[in-house]
Amino acid sequence: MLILTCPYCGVRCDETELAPGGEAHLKRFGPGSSDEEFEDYLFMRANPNGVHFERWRHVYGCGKWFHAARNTVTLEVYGTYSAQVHAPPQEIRDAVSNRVPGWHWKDES
Amino acid sequence: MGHYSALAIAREAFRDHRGWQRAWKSPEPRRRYDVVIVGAGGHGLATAYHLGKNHGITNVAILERGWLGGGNTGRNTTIIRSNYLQDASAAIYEKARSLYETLSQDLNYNVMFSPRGVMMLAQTEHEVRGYRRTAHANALQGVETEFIEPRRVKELCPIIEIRGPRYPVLGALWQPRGGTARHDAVAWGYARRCSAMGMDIIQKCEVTGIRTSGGEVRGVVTTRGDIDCGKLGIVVAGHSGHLAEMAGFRLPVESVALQALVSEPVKPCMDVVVMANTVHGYMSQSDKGEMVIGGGADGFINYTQRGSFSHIEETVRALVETFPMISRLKMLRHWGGIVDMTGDRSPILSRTPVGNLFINCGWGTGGFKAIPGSGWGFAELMAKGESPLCADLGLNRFREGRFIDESVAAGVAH
Amino acid sequence: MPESVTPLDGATCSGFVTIKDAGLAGMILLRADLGDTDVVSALQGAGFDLPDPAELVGELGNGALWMSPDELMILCAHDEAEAIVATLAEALSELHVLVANVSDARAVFRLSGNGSAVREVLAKLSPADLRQAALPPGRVRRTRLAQVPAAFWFASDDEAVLICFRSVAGYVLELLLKVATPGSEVGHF
Amino acid sequence: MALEGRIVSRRLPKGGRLIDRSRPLGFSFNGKEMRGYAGDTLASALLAKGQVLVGRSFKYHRPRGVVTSGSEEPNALVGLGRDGSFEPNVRATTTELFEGLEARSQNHWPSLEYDVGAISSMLSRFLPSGFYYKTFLWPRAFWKHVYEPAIRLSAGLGRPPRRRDADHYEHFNVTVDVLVIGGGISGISAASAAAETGADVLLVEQASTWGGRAPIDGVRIDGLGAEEWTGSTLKSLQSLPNVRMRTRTSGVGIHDHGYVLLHERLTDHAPDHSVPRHRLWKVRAGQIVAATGAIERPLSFPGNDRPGCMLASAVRDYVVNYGVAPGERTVIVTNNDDAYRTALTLREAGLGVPAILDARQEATGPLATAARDAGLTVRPGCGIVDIVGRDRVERVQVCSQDGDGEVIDEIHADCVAMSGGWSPAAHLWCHAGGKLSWNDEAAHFAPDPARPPTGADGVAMMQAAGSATGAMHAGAVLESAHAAGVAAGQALGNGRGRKHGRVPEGEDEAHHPMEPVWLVPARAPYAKRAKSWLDFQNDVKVSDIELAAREGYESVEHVKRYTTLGMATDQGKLSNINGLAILSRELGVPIEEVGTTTFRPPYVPVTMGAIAGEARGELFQPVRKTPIHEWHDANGAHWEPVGHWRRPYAYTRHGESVHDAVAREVLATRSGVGLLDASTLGKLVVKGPDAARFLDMLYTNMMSTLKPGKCRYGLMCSENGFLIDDGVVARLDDDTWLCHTTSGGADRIHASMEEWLQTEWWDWKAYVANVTEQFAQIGVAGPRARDVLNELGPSMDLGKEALPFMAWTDGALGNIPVRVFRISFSGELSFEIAAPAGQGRALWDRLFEAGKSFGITPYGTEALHVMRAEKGFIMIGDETDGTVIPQDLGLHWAISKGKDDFLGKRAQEREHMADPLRWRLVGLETLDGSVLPDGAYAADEGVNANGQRRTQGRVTSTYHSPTLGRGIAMGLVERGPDRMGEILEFSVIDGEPIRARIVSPVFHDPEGEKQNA
Repeated sequence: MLILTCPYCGVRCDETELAPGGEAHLKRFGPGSSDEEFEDYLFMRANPNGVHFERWRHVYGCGKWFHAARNTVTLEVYGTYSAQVHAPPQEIRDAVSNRVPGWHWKDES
Repeated sequence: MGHYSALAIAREAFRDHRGWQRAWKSPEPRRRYDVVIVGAGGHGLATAYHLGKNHGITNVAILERGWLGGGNTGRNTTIIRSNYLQDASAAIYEKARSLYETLSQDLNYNVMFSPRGVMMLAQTEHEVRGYRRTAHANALQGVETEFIEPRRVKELCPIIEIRGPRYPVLGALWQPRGGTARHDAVAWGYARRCSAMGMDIIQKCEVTGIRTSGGEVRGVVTTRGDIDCGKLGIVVAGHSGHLAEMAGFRLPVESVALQALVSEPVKPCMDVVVMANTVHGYMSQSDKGEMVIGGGADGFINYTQRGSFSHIEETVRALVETFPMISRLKMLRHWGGIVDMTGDRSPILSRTPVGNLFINCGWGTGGFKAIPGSGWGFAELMAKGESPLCADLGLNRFREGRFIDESVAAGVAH
Repeated sequence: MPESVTPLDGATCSGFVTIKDAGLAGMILLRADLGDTDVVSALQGAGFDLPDPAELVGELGNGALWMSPDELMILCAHDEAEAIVATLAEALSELHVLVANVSDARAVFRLSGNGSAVREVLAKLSPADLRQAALPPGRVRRTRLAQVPAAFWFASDDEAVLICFRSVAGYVLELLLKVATPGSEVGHF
Repeated sequence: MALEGRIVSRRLPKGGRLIDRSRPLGFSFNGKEMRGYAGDTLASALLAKGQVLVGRSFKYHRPRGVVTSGSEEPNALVGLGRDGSFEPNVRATTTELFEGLEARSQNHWPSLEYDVGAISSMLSRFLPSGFYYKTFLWPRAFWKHVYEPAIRLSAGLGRPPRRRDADHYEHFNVTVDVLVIGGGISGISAASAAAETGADVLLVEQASTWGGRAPIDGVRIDGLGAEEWTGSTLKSLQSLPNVRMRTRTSGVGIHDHGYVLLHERLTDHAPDHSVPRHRLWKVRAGQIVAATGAIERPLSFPGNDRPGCMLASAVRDYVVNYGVAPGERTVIVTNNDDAYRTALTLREAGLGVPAILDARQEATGPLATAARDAGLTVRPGCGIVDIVGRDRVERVQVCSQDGDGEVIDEIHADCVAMSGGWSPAAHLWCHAGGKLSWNDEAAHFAPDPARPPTGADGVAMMQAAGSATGAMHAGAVLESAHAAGVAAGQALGNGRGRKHGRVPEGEDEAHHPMEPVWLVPARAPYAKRAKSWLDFQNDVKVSDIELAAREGYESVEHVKRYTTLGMATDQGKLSNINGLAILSRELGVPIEEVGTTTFRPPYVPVTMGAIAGEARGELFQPVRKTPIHEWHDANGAHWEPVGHWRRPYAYTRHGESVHDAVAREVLATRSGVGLLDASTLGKLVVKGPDAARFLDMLYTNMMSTLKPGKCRYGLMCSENGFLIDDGVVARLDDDTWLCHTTSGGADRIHASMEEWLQTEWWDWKAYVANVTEQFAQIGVAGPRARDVLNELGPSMDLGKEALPFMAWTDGALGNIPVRVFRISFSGELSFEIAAPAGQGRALWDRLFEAGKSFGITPYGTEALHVMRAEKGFIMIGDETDGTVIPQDLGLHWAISKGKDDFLGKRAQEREHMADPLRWRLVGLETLDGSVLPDGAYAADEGVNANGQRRTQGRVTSTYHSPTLGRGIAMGLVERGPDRMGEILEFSVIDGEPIRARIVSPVFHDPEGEKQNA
């Protein structure tokens, strides 16, 4: 039973106050995209044993979507942050790196 | 391998059961096999069994990271049914169900298939229409089901509260030849036969890499050394994405926790399997007397084999309402498994972008019931390159928009 | 014009706390950029202060409730709501905002009795942290009450105000009554 | 000893720290009236009456007696109470006695003493573990009809309850800093230490009393007796504002992120249906301290399952706590010093201890010395090779431990107190991922502090304290408990740098090291190993584990599942370690490599009712009611659940069938005027400079071109292309739209709008408000609809010109402020009127009143559906099922060609979506006028590769049309619209196929003259 802190209202939410929303930072592909791009966008999902960036909605609260960096094996939560970003902000990346040596965001090499 | 029978037991009884042989051998891996299957769960073992039995391929290794049958095969609620709506699903589940009927004899291992009947309650008008539709579809698919009236529901399962109050039972989709089986025995029975056919079941052997060249699979890297193979089948449920990544392709799969629970055992009071999808829960009684209960899956990725208690609560709440007598029974144990959910919640039995590498995954919440059919079809696919049972279950369907959506008829598919 | 009725229709009942229909309450939903000073001054012009996140200024009938980073609930008298909506809409007409009278969309309860007893009743239904320090008077918690969304705050040490949607007013009333059964006091808070 | 009837009383003349001899209580066992005392458990009261035989085992139906004094009891399970209060499988050892308690023993027929099922015990050599996998294979049908029913009947334990539960339950959510589970001296000490750091502390104890084992074991703390110390420490804890304490509350499950379930039993000790029976606590703890103690292990010797064989600690408990002597003459058999305490206790109570059989070659610790000093016979290097006696211990056969079981002595005894050492109760530690490590010296698995369960922050969320860590001496126990309490408080940032109180000093006797003896005697032959029980309830013996290992079931999970070891109701609390040890021996690998099976919640079984909590009956799920609900209820509504809403399906008049009511409502509406409560329709306001652009993305058609004052029917697809919702959109002003959704769709569509705005187009200026519940909405439909409205709102111009079809206007009807939409789902002249919910009922009443002279008829959802089907309007959920795209439904006209993008557009371009062979919407008309069955399929020629009959279409909606007096249907048919006039055969289960012609789906008023009137 997870606890995630809503970055908007600061409430430490019980899992039952939240709705999960799958992988974060997906890029939408619409008309004009290739079949492969569209398939990727709609169906292919990161499914890691480890650090995962995902979407949650504070549905029984302020109603806002937010992002969480969470470990799918230990369930450790590295941080929650705004949903209005295309990639995890630096402080979240740092928080993950601090706890998971060697980890880096997929766009960084 | 000795033959199992009442006579054999009697014989052994008089020599202190010293004569029983190992059910399966525990060999060291060889350098090369014609076929390597990753995952010694029900689906992997059944695949190997049918490779041998149907296609004469016995130079096979089945690699298992932990202990055989230790994943979802040994963690599910053992329901067997084939009353699916879509043709592709009905075909493979009905194949499986029919194979279950003779599996004990085929394997010479009693898997205790109990065709006690499965009913799916209709508790809204919408469900009534959905299940009537399924019954029509099933009739044309050769799956024996019928839509039954509330009175019949009560006769078949007297402990159901059919009058509601909240969701009166309006009828049910009844599959008289559905039922349950002993889940561990399915894995053990297959393992024993595979071993007897000369296949190597290698436990505590984790695959850490997949070797390819020229777009074709060459072998696997394992914690017990490199193993070459002609063909590779990945049958690892929740860990499929991880293995696919090793081979360089992605899957439309997310791994989530699905939970189940049992009550303390009581004397027989329920002779059928009941699924109540409007309220999200299902229940049957095991031969030991435990009420075996399952419900919904978590909505987030989770590899802990523990789920959120809120799902247990939701399920128990639904079943206390449906079967008021269980209120004073006690939950003995609850547990979770990691299930692999695809984009359309139907399985993938498919070739992959890598030559001679095949994947069988995405069974989600419904894998146990499919084991023999899945093994049959996947073995055929691996042996021949195609199989009617798998034809519509390929990976390409997501790109083409050719989904197999079973949520059409029921809120949850189990 | 016929009288407006509340979904609870004036109900009052008692367990180990008293559960009362709080009566007609004016509620105005305002969606806007709450950091915009023009929004704040328009609000002040209409007689309302901006609450801090997850807080309430004023009270039922005259106040403002923080709902989310871009949403407030203005609390006023039921029969003044339309006028205030018009005032606000006028004052904010140049800005991107949404103002709507939602005075009939919800049910409002007052739970009173011993303060810790009120907290207990809520704790039987909501996963929120109900410790005094986590939810002092003036702090608002939007949360889950059994199976429906709700919001509540303590108006004083011994009284909480609880809001839920209109359609589930009867469900919430029955729930509250059930968990306030005399003899089921927990004695925790 | 006094005689009571024929039963010898085992109640000692004095003693019993928990019982109140001044308060006798009557109870019954198997119908026999008995008496005990307040403070007794059912087990102690039964033992006091000499009731040694209390049940039968699961597999062999062997006689079973009380083994333990706690929740780990595998044998003494009874059926308690009757009717709505009956509960099976209740542990007698934790059941507090109350006046009138009724208990019955289980799993026997015809009686506890004479059980037919016990024949399986005689056949046990034919029934080794896993025997059922190897037989019952032929004939095939016999499994279902003969073997399985027989097995099921002999299995199971208690009877299932028959009646609805007479009690109710509740939940309680709390957040605490530190939760301490276990109210023995460790828990109390840990709670004190944590409280001193300033943390909020909740301390819970499963029993009704505090102090745990220490008062029984003669522990002294800070110079006081354990009982005295407990009393005074509790008193000071009670005075602290940051400490809360609760008895009869078990910690049952540790879940991720500090979520802990506690099971509190409020009335089990004093039944009272007026208050909740149990309370399930859902605790969010910053830190958890597991002060859960340790569990004694039985010793595996032949005959150890005989009633009268008990854990040594339990024997001591019954004497000290309840003043009950489990036996007159008790033989002690042990591999450690602790059991000597039992010998001394028995001796002190004046009971016989003919021998202490110590498997160790040496027994020279202080306790052994004390026993010898007390004149007791200690026999080192000895064990038991058999128990003589049928339903209870009569004689004990002694052997040498290192031998093969030769009988060297026989002792008359009626009780055996056995101890195989202690295992920390580490279950809770493991629930959320904590790991154990093997301690060779103490021969047990204990929580590994280096691998604790971790919380949301990734660091330890749990501390083990006291004997739960493996500490077995009072000094070490208290030290670890104090440290755990401090650590828990400090982990939360409390009391750092503060000086912490003194560690209480505990004293008890030093122990001579225990010896890991797993089998008595060491070289027991097969026949003896086949009589040495590991799991008393499931009848798993040493020989069964050996057989499993030999057959290749080597993993500990395989062994468990093959033999059922540890799968009984005690979940292996007694049998687990002993079984692992046997397996380790058989496989020749160290026990730590064998590992343990996974400990799963709950620690003790939890009542299902408690898990369901308050959500039963009317509170099972929320019922959503419209403002007009009560009127419907009072006027014959036959309800239909739609999501959580209740909507009238039809209003039946007396004597009228639902079907007839629907027909009446349809005809009345078509010929006069009908009234519909449409309040459940979703109503979403979308406003802002980018609202138009946003709605153009959401709907397949163009909403930006809609004129203020007008309405347009719109379709919404998922990004995957499938039709998910439909409804009428009204443009309120330049930058504001009101979107209607389906009844079930409001929350879903609202959420979806917010999702797109917040997570994809967050720079778009559009706000959404869900105003569904603000408004009641009432449909007035039929040729006389305008007349009814004119009665109420003479000031409103609702004429055809002023308010044409698909327009809306504001005004007042009957003095109620309303918004009137001219939209129609019935195909009739129709108005939908929205009013503030608080006046919704008043509006309904006024419309009904005004319509009386026009014969106004309220109609329900079914009449609505019939009428829309007559018009060929699709219904989300009927014509759609998540696999249907708008193109399938001939809704091309509602899909904008001019837009670059909308949700679902790209998906609809995929190969399969553009397939000309897709099934498409048509009307279906049976040749004989009958009604097609719901969901019927039109078969096609031949079968597919899997032998399934090919199909070419299916029925999506089918009704008897009262308007046309015949069956009408809609369906999806392969190339349907190109096949007008063709006849299809729809197959019918167990009947002749029905023939139907493909026709236009619009059966009624195809020109739309009525709705445009």
